Amino acid sequence: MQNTGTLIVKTSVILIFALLLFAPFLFQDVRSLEVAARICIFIVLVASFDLLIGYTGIVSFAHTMFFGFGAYGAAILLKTMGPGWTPVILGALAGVGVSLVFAIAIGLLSLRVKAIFFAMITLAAASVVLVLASQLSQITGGEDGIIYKAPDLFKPATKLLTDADGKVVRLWGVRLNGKLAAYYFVFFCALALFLVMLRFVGSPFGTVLKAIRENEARAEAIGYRVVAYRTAVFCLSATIASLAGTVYAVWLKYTGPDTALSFAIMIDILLMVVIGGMGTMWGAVIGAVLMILAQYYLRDLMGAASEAMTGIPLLPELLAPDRWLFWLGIIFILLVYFFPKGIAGTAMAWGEKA
Amino acid sequence: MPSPSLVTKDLTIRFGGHVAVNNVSCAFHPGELTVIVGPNGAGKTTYFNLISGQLTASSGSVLKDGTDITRMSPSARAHHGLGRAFQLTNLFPQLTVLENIRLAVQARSGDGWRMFRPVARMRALTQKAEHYLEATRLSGVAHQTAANLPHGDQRKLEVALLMAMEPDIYMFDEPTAGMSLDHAPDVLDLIAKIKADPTKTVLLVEHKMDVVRALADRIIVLHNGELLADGDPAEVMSSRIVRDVYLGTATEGAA
Amino acid sequence: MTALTTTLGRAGGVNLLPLAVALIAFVLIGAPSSWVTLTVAGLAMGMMLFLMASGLSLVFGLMDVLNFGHSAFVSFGAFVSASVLAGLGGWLAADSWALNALALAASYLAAILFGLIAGWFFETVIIRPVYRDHLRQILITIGAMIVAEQTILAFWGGTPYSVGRPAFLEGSWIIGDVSIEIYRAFAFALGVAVFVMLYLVLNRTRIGLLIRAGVEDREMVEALGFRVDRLFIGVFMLGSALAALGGAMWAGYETLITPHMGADLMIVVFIVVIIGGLGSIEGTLLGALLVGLMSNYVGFLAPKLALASNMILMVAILLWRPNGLRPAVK
Amino acid sequence: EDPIKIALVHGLSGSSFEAFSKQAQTGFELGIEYGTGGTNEINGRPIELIIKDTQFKPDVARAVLAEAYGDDEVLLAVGATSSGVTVGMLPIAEEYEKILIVEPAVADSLTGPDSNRYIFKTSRNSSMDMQAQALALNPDANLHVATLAEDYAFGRDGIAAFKSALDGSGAKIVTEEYVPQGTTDFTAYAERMFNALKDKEGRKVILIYIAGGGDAPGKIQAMEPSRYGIEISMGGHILPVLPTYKRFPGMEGAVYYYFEAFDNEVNAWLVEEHTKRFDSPPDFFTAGGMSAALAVVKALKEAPDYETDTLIETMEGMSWDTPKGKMTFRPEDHQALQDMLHFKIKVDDAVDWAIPEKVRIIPAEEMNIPIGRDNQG
Amino acid sequence: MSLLSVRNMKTDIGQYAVLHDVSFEVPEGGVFVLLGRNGAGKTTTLRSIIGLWKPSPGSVTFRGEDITALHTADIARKGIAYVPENMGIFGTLTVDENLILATRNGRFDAARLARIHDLFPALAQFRDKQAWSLSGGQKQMLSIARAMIEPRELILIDEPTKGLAPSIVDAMADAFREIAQTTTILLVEQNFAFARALGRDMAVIDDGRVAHAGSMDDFAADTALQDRLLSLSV
Ligand SMILES: Nc1ncnc2c1ncn2[C@@H]1O[C@H](COP(=O)(O)OP(=O)(O)OP(=O)(O)O)[C@@H](O)[C@H]1O
Ligand SMILES: Nc1ncnc2c1ncn2[C@@H]1O[C@H](COP(=O)(O)OP(=O)(O)OP(=O)(O)O)[C@@H](O)[C@H]1O
Ligand SMILES: [Mg+2]
Ligand SMILES: [Mg+2]
Repeated sequence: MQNTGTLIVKTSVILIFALLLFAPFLFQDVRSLEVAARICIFIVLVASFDLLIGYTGIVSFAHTMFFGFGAYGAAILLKTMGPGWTPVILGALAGVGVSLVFAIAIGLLSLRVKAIFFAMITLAAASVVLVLASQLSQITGGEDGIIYKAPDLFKPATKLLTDADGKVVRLWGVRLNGKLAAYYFVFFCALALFLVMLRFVGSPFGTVLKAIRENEARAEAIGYRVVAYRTAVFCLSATIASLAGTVYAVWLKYTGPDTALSFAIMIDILLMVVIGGMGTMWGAVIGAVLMILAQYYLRDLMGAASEAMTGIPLLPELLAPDRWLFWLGIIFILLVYFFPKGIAGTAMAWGEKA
Repeated sequence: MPSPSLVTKDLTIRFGGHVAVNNVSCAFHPGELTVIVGPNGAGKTTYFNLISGQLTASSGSVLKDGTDITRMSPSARAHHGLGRAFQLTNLFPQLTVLENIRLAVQARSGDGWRMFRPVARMRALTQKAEHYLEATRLSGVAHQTAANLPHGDQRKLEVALLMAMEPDIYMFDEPTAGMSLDHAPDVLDLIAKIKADPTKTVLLVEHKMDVVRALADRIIVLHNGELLADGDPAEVMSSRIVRDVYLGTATEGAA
Repeated sequence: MTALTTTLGRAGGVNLLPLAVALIAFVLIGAPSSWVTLTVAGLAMGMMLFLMASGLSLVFGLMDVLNFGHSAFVSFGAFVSASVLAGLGGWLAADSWALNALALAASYLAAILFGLIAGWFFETVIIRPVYRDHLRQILITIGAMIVAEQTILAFWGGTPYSVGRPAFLEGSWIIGDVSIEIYRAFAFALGVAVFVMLYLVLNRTRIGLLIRAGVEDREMVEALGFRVDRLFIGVFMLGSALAALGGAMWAGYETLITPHMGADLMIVVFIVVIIGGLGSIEGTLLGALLVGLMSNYVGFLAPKLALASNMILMVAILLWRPNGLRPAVK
Repeated sequence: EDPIKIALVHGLSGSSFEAFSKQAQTGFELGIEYGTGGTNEINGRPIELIIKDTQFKPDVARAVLAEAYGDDEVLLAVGATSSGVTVGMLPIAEEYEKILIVEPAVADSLTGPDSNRYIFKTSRNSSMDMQAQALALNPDANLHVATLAEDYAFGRDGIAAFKSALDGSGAKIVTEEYVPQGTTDFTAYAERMFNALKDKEGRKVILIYIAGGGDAPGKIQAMEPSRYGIEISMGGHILPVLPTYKRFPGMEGAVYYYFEAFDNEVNAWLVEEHTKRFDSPPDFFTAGGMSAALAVVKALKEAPDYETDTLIETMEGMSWDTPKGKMTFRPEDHQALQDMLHFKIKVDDAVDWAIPEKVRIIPAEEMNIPIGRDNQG
Repeated sequence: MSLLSVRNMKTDIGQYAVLHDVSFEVPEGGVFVLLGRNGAGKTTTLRSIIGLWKPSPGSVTFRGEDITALHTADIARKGIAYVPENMGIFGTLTVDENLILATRNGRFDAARLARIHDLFPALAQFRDKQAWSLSGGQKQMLSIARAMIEPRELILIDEPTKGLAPSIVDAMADAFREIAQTTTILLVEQNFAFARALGRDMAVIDDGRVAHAGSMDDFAADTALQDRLLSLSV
């Protein structure tokens, strides 16, 4: 039953995870590690959003809100209690708790209304939370956000392994220090959460979600309580987003509206899920990787291109690195236009025909 | 006669000023196949909707095996053993035929909330779904997307979904409408088989008189939302009133 | 309960909501002059929102196209008109009332013209492939919004752009302790004019019906002898032109504009359309007036709540009427 | 010789503030040019600027700053544009033990308890803005002020600084209004302030402290506060915004920089060169960028070696010349103390914008800027 | 000269060739019936005539004018009405609004409206009701009424009797007879009894080709032919 397209997609995803696993050793510069960690987090975030939009057909603009709850939960506690594992765990729990309360309230209140109204309600809720975060600056640090220290294990100065002289052991040129530990913390958390979600979508529960997306009334008629399932998946994806937020907060050691709550992140998530392909889980991985690479490297590439083009009229202007968002937007439109199923979806469908 | 499995008491629904189903009281029994006839707009589909829960009654009640289910959601009624196929094809279009049926099977078995077991490993579900595929002669297209099926096969899948729910009460709304002459018998055979089970109650809306004659144990006639006649097929069909409001004259022989 | 509903219905039903809100506010505020100032300002603010929302209401309510790019038309309208005003700075600064008005009219015309052309382009290139597909609409128009915002950034730069305003629209009329901003009165009049025009077009002609029918079953409308493609382009152009006009008007109100002004306004504009109910221009007006009044009253009575007032209003109304106040489509 | 690498880390895309970043970078380049006498070399080593974009995202900013320190091995970095992004960058400097010069982000907190000894700040902070603003009002017992600010840390801190500057002068705050960020309609708040002020005797002022758009001053002015004898006061702004100030002839306030107001050699060069090259006078982020560059140049010229600790030692307490006069890094929290401009708006039809004419320069010593942290301790 | 002639029409839907070679002539006046098994291509033929699919090659000529390349809307404006298989009802519009859209100038001709209300009383009863809430049969009636609300030259009707109660089918046969006196009807039908009662000329489509064309009387008499083409054996 596996066609070539699906095989290619799955192989690439496994390859991506393998690259992420060895990232600290393969790419030994600072930025690469940041990029790799961000990719890990966003894979989880995007996949959990895919549970909503791709599997169940729920359009929510509140996903970053849940991400933010998790991030702020850990951040606030790490700040007030000082570095350690207890605040991380308590923060994760608090984030999940708040997320669940919001998800249930929004879900029960408005999952019955028209899909588009639901989207708007989540948008409004998210924007209120965003402003609240900036107003409650005593707790949240306001616009400026909060900086704090991660558990000691993740300090760059921490030595995981020492040699005879008490110096950090290097493996293939990489120092086995706290930074590395932090990265693997992120990586394995992301991997675990992703695998859990894979499990979800393959389960009977996952098929019910698809049924609801396809034909809500009929799902109800054959005996599924649609509102209950919708609320459940909304809570589930909120929980996972919140956990991703906590992990990101631990990694970044900084949490602020722009890293955890802003609408820009929501748009990033949307772009990623669409570019990768909705309703596939694999697409989330591909989308997150491509988008984040673009965010971090497209600029540089364009700078080079723009320089190479000097002399030719107009082109250098358009290729000016600061206009990279312009090109991203155009690429995005073309993708939605020509590959409505995203990269993974298209590849898999293409394999079906072949 | 066993006690009725389904009873509607003074069942009524109004849409604005229009009364689409008006004080319909009727009891249905296991082992019996009742055909519901009536002119277009008589309220047959609406009556089904009230029983299966797509609409909620303005007044009156629906009882299943003595339990009042009038205010229950469609899903709750499905759990109480009411199953329904639709007049207009109503499937999960982007899922395969097998997945469509498996959804109904797993709704019945109550596995919908299991989140960690891969469906692929739940052999029992798949086997049961395959059983119904065979019963409806859809095995050949098991892995096709429902939307890509020819019209006739879509109608069969509609019936297969109902079968897989294994309800106590089967409701068919014009199951053979738009089905060509080589497909219809498959479906009619299935209905006949269900009818043969003494524990099952069958309700059938149908305009084709040959089908009605072949299957009906009992006919009820709806007109303007009211129950106009109820009884033995031959008797009802020959009554004047039914000829007047429903059959007309010219086409009787030809249909 | 039903008796109450029917009495209310006869008296004007939901149309009375703004009046009811105003009355309650009168009691709470106490100071009549403040109340009048706030009410007039709120109504005018509502009308300005209506101007921007009307285009969205058209394409979203009738054509069922969820255009997040609408905000781009608002921003573009603002920048185009501001540029024209800057270009006609001489006329604007002139001492002649007529020249001032001419400059203003020219700037609005430019915005409208731009809206028409951009709407045509947008419909043919961006929207046409995604009719009836909400999700792709959301996505593709978000993409378009990004591109449009970047284009504005490239053209006009990121610094706030200042907008000229004719002298006769500056200042306020002061009547006793009540102050009525002249610009708002002007916006109010413009809003009323647009409303009347739209109302006539949609209710006195078959256009409204055709659009809704065309959304539902395009082929059938064509089989009845209507060119749906042209109709849709027309509607879209009109919607975009209204957005651009709304943007131009808003630019004059704000006097300093940034490329993301449209995006900043989008949430409240969406709220207006949703409160009003899809597909009815009357509903949009009602929603806009309610939002305008509420934000002024709440801002005065309980500034702490101002932030959430729109949100609370929307949720309350959706709980009461899940389809909005006056939906044309159920 | 090895080049001296300096990273400029600013938001260059993704927000309309990117224009500010560009001003700051232009200013920085001009500063290097001026400071090195056009040679672009210090102690025989060429200066290499590495430009990084934060995209206005703190996480991106942290990554690119880490990259600058870790991979590009810059000596020091300058940035960033918005306070939130800059807060996120502070610990990176500490982690890599390299200097970060904050310019042009303003928040006081950047030199506060969350900051560290690797942070120097050449940009003015909110306290300076607001204290200067208070001083520009010439407060006395006759003065009644209503304040309008946005409801978040920036707004509330600003008003707090303003109030503390009024302390002891006898001036009274009659009401403090806080509006949600992004508010565009100020009628309700204006009514509240009018109601609070109108029956007071003496000088009545509405102080507006809103960084975002919305044009609160213009809208309140349109409601004619003058009928109650109420004046409006606010700080200065960048040139593109100054045209809107034409509606407030005679208004007094304080600002960080205006090109005509500062009379010194550096500023003269800056105005001349900028006008020549860009056909427009320098704006205030340009001046800021230049000040940062001049600080770097002076420190590099004076420091015996370029170890971070040596540099910190050199810079603590260092004074240097900038387009707006002498600045001094306060040793405790590394904030550069600087003069502010008390202006009065003059409208001249020949000039596109309203001119903030100099009333006087408020010397740094006159302001009592709270110390954010103590790097010495 | 015939009113409509279809010549060598070949229509592809996506990559599938549905019609291979369809030619027939519809004379002016009366009912012309197209018969054929499920999936034979009847609906596709009607859609190709009204321009919703574009045949290539092949031509459709209406009153001597080649309309093959015209836009559907322009074809409709030549006086051709279409009653599709799925009824094409605008559910969010009321019954009256559905009808008014089908009029040329946005106003009802009182006499025609009265005739329609006479024929389909349900449409009179539910004038202001949103059409989605009509019963299946009522929708079918509305769809036919839309074709009758204006004078037309030719009405294309796709399986009108599906899902209708026997008595309504009777009434509809009468209505068609009446319409056919002034307007030509091209009727696609599975219900052979109904078709036989109305049709004057007919054609059978099978597998995208015209398998037989001639007069209805001859066809009705030839049971062997019926058996072969329609598998109508009881
Ligand atoms: N949701 C609804 N809102 C308003 N009226 C409705 C609604 N549902 C059905 N009706 C009306 O109720 C009446 C009965 O409709 P119903 O669909 O039950 O008829 P039916 O007997 O199934 O007819 P058919 O044989 O044509 O399918 C019709 O007049 C229809 O217009
Ligand atoms: N949109 C489509 N895509 C692919 N194939 C199609 C499409 N529409 C029709 N077909 C195919 O074209 C063939 C002819 O279809 P058509 O609808 O014309 O048949 P018909 O004679 O009207 O049948 P019926 O009696 O079932 O209405 C069928 O095999 C059908 O599957
Ligand atoms: Mg029915
Ligand atoms: Mg057909």
